[in-house]
Amino acid sequence: MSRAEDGRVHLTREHALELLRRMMLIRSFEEKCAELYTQEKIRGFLHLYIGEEANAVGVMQALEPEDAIVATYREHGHALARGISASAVMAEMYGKASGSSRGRGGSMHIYDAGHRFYGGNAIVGGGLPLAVGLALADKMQGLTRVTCCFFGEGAAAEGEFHESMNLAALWKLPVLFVCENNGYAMGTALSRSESNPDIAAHAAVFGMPADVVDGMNVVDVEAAARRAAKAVRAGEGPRFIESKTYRFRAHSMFDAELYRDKSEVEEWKKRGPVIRFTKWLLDTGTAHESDIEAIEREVETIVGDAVTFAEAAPWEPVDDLTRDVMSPAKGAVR
Amino acid sequence: MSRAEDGRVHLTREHALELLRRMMLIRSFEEKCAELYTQEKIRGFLHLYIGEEANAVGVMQALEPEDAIVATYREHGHALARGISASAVMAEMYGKASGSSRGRGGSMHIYDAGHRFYGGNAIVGGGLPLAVGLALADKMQGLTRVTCCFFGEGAAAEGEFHESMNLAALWKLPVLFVCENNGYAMGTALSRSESNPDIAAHAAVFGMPADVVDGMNVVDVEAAARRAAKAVRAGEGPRFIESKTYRFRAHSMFDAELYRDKSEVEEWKKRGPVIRFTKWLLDTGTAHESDIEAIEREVETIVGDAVTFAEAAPWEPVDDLTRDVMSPAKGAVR
Amino acid sequence: MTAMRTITYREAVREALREAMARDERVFLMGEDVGRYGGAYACSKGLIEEFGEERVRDTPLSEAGFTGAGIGAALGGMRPIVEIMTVNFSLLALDQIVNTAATLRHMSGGQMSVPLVIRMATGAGRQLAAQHSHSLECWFAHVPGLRVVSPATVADARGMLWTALEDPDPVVIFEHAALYNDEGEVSAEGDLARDLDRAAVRRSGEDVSIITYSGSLKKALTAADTLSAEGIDSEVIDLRSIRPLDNETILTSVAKTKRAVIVDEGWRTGGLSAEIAARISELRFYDLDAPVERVCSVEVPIPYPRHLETAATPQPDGIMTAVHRTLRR
Amino acid sequence: MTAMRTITYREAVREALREAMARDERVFLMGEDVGRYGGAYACSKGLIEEFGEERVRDTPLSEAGFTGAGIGAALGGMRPIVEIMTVNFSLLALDQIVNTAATLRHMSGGQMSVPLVIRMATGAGRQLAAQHSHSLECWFAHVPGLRVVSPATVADARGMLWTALEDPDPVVIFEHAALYNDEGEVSAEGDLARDLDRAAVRRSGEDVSIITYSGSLKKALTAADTLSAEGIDSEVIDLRSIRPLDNETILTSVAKTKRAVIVDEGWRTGGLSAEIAARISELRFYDLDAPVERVCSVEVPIPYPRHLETAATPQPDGIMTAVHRTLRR
Ligand SMILES: Cc1ncc(C[n+]2csc(CCOP(=O)(O)OP(=O)(O)O)c2C)c(N)n1
Ligand SMILES: Cc1ncc(C[n+]2csc(CCOP(=O)(O)OP(=O)(O)O)c2C)c(N)n1
Ligand SMILES: [Mg+2]
Ligand SMILES: [Mg+2]
Repeated sequence: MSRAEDGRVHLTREHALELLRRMMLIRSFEEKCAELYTQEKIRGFLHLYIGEEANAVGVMQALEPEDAIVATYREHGHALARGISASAVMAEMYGKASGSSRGRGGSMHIYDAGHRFYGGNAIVGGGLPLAVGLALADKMQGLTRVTCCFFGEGAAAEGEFHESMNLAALWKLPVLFVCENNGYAMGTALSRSESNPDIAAHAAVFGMPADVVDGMNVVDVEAAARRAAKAVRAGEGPRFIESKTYRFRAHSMFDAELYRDKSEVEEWKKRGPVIRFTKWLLDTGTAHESDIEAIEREVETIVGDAVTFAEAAPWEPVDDLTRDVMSPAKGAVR
Repeated sequence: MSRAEDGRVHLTREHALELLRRMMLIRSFEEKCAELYTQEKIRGFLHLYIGEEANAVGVMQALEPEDAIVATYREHGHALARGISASAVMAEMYGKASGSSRGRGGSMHIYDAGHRFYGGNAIVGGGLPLAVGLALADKMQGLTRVTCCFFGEGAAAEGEFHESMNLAALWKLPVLFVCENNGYAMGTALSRSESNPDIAAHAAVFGMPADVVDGMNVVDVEAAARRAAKAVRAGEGPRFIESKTYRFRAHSMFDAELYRDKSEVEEWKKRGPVIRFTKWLLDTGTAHESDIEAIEREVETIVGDAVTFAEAAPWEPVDDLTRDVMSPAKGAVR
Repeated sequence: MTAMRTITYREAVREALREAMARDERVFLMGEDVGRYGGAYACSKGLIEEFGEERVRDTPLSEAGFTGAGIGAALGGMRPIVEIMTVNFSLLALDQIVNTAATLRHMSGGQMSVPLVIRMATGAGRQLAAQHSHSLECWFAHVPGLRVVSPATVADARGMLWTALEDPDPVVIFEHAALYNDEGEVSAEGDLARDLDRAAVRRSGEDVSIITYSGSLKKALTAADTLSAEGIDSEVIDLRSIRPLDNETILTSVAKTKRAVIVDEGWRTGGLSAEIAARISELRFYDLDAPVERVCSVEVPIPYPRHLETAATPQPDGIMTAVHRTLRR
Repeated sequence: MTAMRTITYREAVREALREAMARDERVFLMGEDVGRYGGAYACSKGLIEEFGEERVRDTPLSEAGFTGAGIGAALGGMRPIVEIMTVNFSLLALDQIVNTAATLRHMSGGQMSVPLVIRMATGAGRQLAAQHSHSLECWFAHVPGLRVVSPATVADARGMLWTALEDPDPVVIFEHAALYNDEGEVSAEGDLARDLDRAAVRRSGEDVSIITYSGSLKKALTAADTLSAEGIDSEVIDLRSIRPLDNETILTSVAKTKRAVIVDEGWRTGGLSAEIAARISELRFYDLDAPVERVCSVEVPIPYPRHLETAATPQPDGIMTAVHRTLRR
């Protein structure tokens, strides 16, 4: 990743292929997960990000290693886009001790302190106050870092959302809020859960600049994120991006999808972030079929290796069950 | 009270004097309460409404007996304006068995089922979802009733506020929200607690028509409430009124008022709802000094009688302590 | 003789909901995804088609808001059933439940009645990890003004809602998420009222009283079967109601067996098991032949992997060990 | 010999806050009205003038929001002290406390540490009625991942914050609202670290162990004094830490006295008293000469009038009666 400071996208061939590579990695990784779920290798809730890859990938371009990320239970994409290894994430999906959370969390609770990746949160809206606090800590410590918080449009109905908007705006905290508006919260369409479905307006009312972007277009997302992150980094206070996107798969593996038409899904698929960006790359001559194929092979290898790693990884011994409930080093934190 | 249906104020001499009488009753009642507090007849928290009387009195004009009211811990004014007897309220302040809540609640928890007065709520923002539910019940039962919910501007920061706005607007429920914006939540000035201190905007963003009114002017308040209640009653969904007002006294009897200047209080007192309306009545010749004096005597008698009643009222026997925790008539509710 | 039929726990809940709405037009169901989606655990599948979206009311993600709206609607003459997907999410609504629903009758000197039913899923066993697997029934059982029940059987799941809806006070119903697929018998018609307040003796025995509820009942019965092969005769009590607790059934059993093992999926410290153990120890002090045993969840946020989740929660093995301890075997 | 001086519980809390902020610039105080107003119970009066509004941070009325922000700030390297005015309002923040603060370390496989201190007032005695008077310490004591303390004395109020801030895990401090005006001695300088995990024997005795904490300690000591005049020699234990509980001190005492009375302002059913009674009954089964007694709040939302509030909460009389019962007098 290039330094994000100037707030603009430099769409070199190299950068474009990198964007595609990351999206394809997420796609391939998650398709594998779906398969592994039917094989009962992965259990619990599995929420796929398929269709929404442009968001995590685009936004992460605007973030630096020192920035922090807070995500949701639908966070495989964010973890991978952030650069957490596919093997660590896959091992976590298996619940193995080599997983990014030692297997404790599974699909919904991926953490990585090294990447400042603060979850993984299975309480809708629960990550928002956390992001506010991380940003508050940065501000109080005089650190020029951004905290980026992802959440769905469903979360915007929760009280914690509004409280967080207010705190961030009131205290001018360096938070970049990214609402991934995929139109549904489980089976509830946005128009059936918000009297005013314009989510950006619910941030703007707190005096926070709020942008709406096409979340199926990775370059648009990156551009919006760079602009917003630049402002946040400059100390201008929080920024909000509402990204219009869509999930191609069911909410979780338990969802019978009674609430939407297949045709609607098909329509959106035509605008899929991978398919569309690939087409653009080819149409403009930025990339050739062989580039795409090379990336395909590359990500397949990564995903294959991740599965091999996860399969071979050890289980946490049962004796360690109560490990990490409390710190063993009481009184010893830095 | 005249039928409120036409949504306009008819300021006859009779009506004007009635407005003044009600405001003066609240004022006199609460001044007595402050005195009784120093005598330790009233204990716990006592939140006085002095300075804000125009709000309860003005809004209640727009409500019918079948309408419901939800208020806060600063609700003596609402209770009296609703027509609950001063004696029942005073006995409640004493904690006597003849109090409006059998003495169980005290100052913060006045209830009266007969007047559809649903408290009295000492959780800031806690009454808002309740009001939404009362209105939902009316709508589902096809009843043309209004639920009027009072709360302070401090409550607007709570998640429950935003959730309630959304539910009421989404389901087009017959609620009249009245935010009594007195500028402070305990010692916190609005500008220090809301990034956007325009409270009406926080309702309007949900698509709810929101009015701002001079809460020191009882006629303005009545007019706004009549307009809003008419729309609500007509099935147009919820309405919101932000009433700019001021409390002349400390937040509660424990408050040292470190957070505001005496001069600010004095400025507002000049615009006091009683003083100003009285002056207007005299200036326009609508009333004479003798009318005012008659009202003064009248309310003094009511308050005096209330104190006598409360003093004489019995204490709840200790044996009744666990009464009314659960219904004695399990399974027997209508 | 009443004809019997076999249905799942999920179907029992659904039938109970359907019956309640058909019987009383004041009854409606409200919660996240109860309508179009059919319920997070599919309990209300098909009901929106039958009763319409007014009465099978999808809500926004606003646990405090819609639970509070349920309280208000109950005050306003309706009989709402509020569904909270999982007990972990109910933490967002506790203010409304504890500060308002549970206190209103008393604070108002008896004027206000809140005939609200709140249903929620609870418990572990589905590998949903630390934010979806807890058992906080004991918190609700601590609160005066609430009634709390937890059907462990298909028949109780079918019957308890009826009684809950008759109650003029707020009733919280916990449905253990691991039970929804269980099958069991219910009568083909009628006779569905269940006494919410009484525990049920699911197995009579002489040697030890195993006291449990909800998702742990099956485990207790499994343990009892194995123990029986060893010649240990366990009495298994299903509490059904966890507030109030049915002292009489518990104490009568312990007076007979002189030994008690409590099985509770809640964490041990300060859980419901503590209350039951304390009561037995206080009120059967002179009868007990051994200390009351508690088999509870290990004090850890429930972890995701199957083997750790299993190790963290009560299992038949642990129950048997505890029974052996009370019998000094 | 260390010089001693007398201050109030409120002043002790304030001194502890001041010292913490002076010592460590990562420490800050955040909550409703902690700044300009000086704190609902005046604990932070003067601190905003001394440390500025960044570090004595008034928040909007957003319990979930600012508690969650405290968690985030702790993750981000600060040492926040979040004040929630009253335990009843903490219900609005329980999602953040239980689902996030308490689980993060475990869910993240040990990567995340939440060195957050949450202070809140608790308890009855000030006629604040059913939405301001409860004692829900037991709820917090039930949750793995939290540490919970409740200073009953001025010296502990002065010292415990220091230890809490040293802790890498979330610590909840309960301050009983009826204690703020109490006076007590603290050392003039130094020696303030308090072991959060150990109970304190406040009075040694041979005949009965009275186990209590927080606002009930004084009442227990009063009862013990009166009992002593009757020739009954009570040992009074102040738990100080309610999660974890100090089994050793409790059990050692009961092994000696063979009788225990627990005094807990929480409601009886499922309260902290149940856990302590259960532990003693389990672990001192063969030592106990009488059933463990519990003196708790009556199961009613706390009513406003003085006489009913007094009747609803533990009082010395009731403690004495319970002691008499354990001694069969
Ligand atoms: C507080 C809370 N309530 C309910 C749920 C159950 N739930 C999980 S995901 C979800 C939908 C969230 O929708 P949205 O925020 O739009 O995110 P998306 O799943 O579409 O990415 C719901 C209701 C939860 N996890 N947490
Ligand atoms: C949930 C909750 N948090 C905090 C409090 C303490 N408190 C009582 S009144 C109050 C201020 C409320 O201000 P506002 O809503 O503006 O109403 P006002 O008192 O000005 O009428 C606070 C913080 C409370 N009662 N409930
Ligand atoms: Mg969504
Ligand atoms: Mg105010």
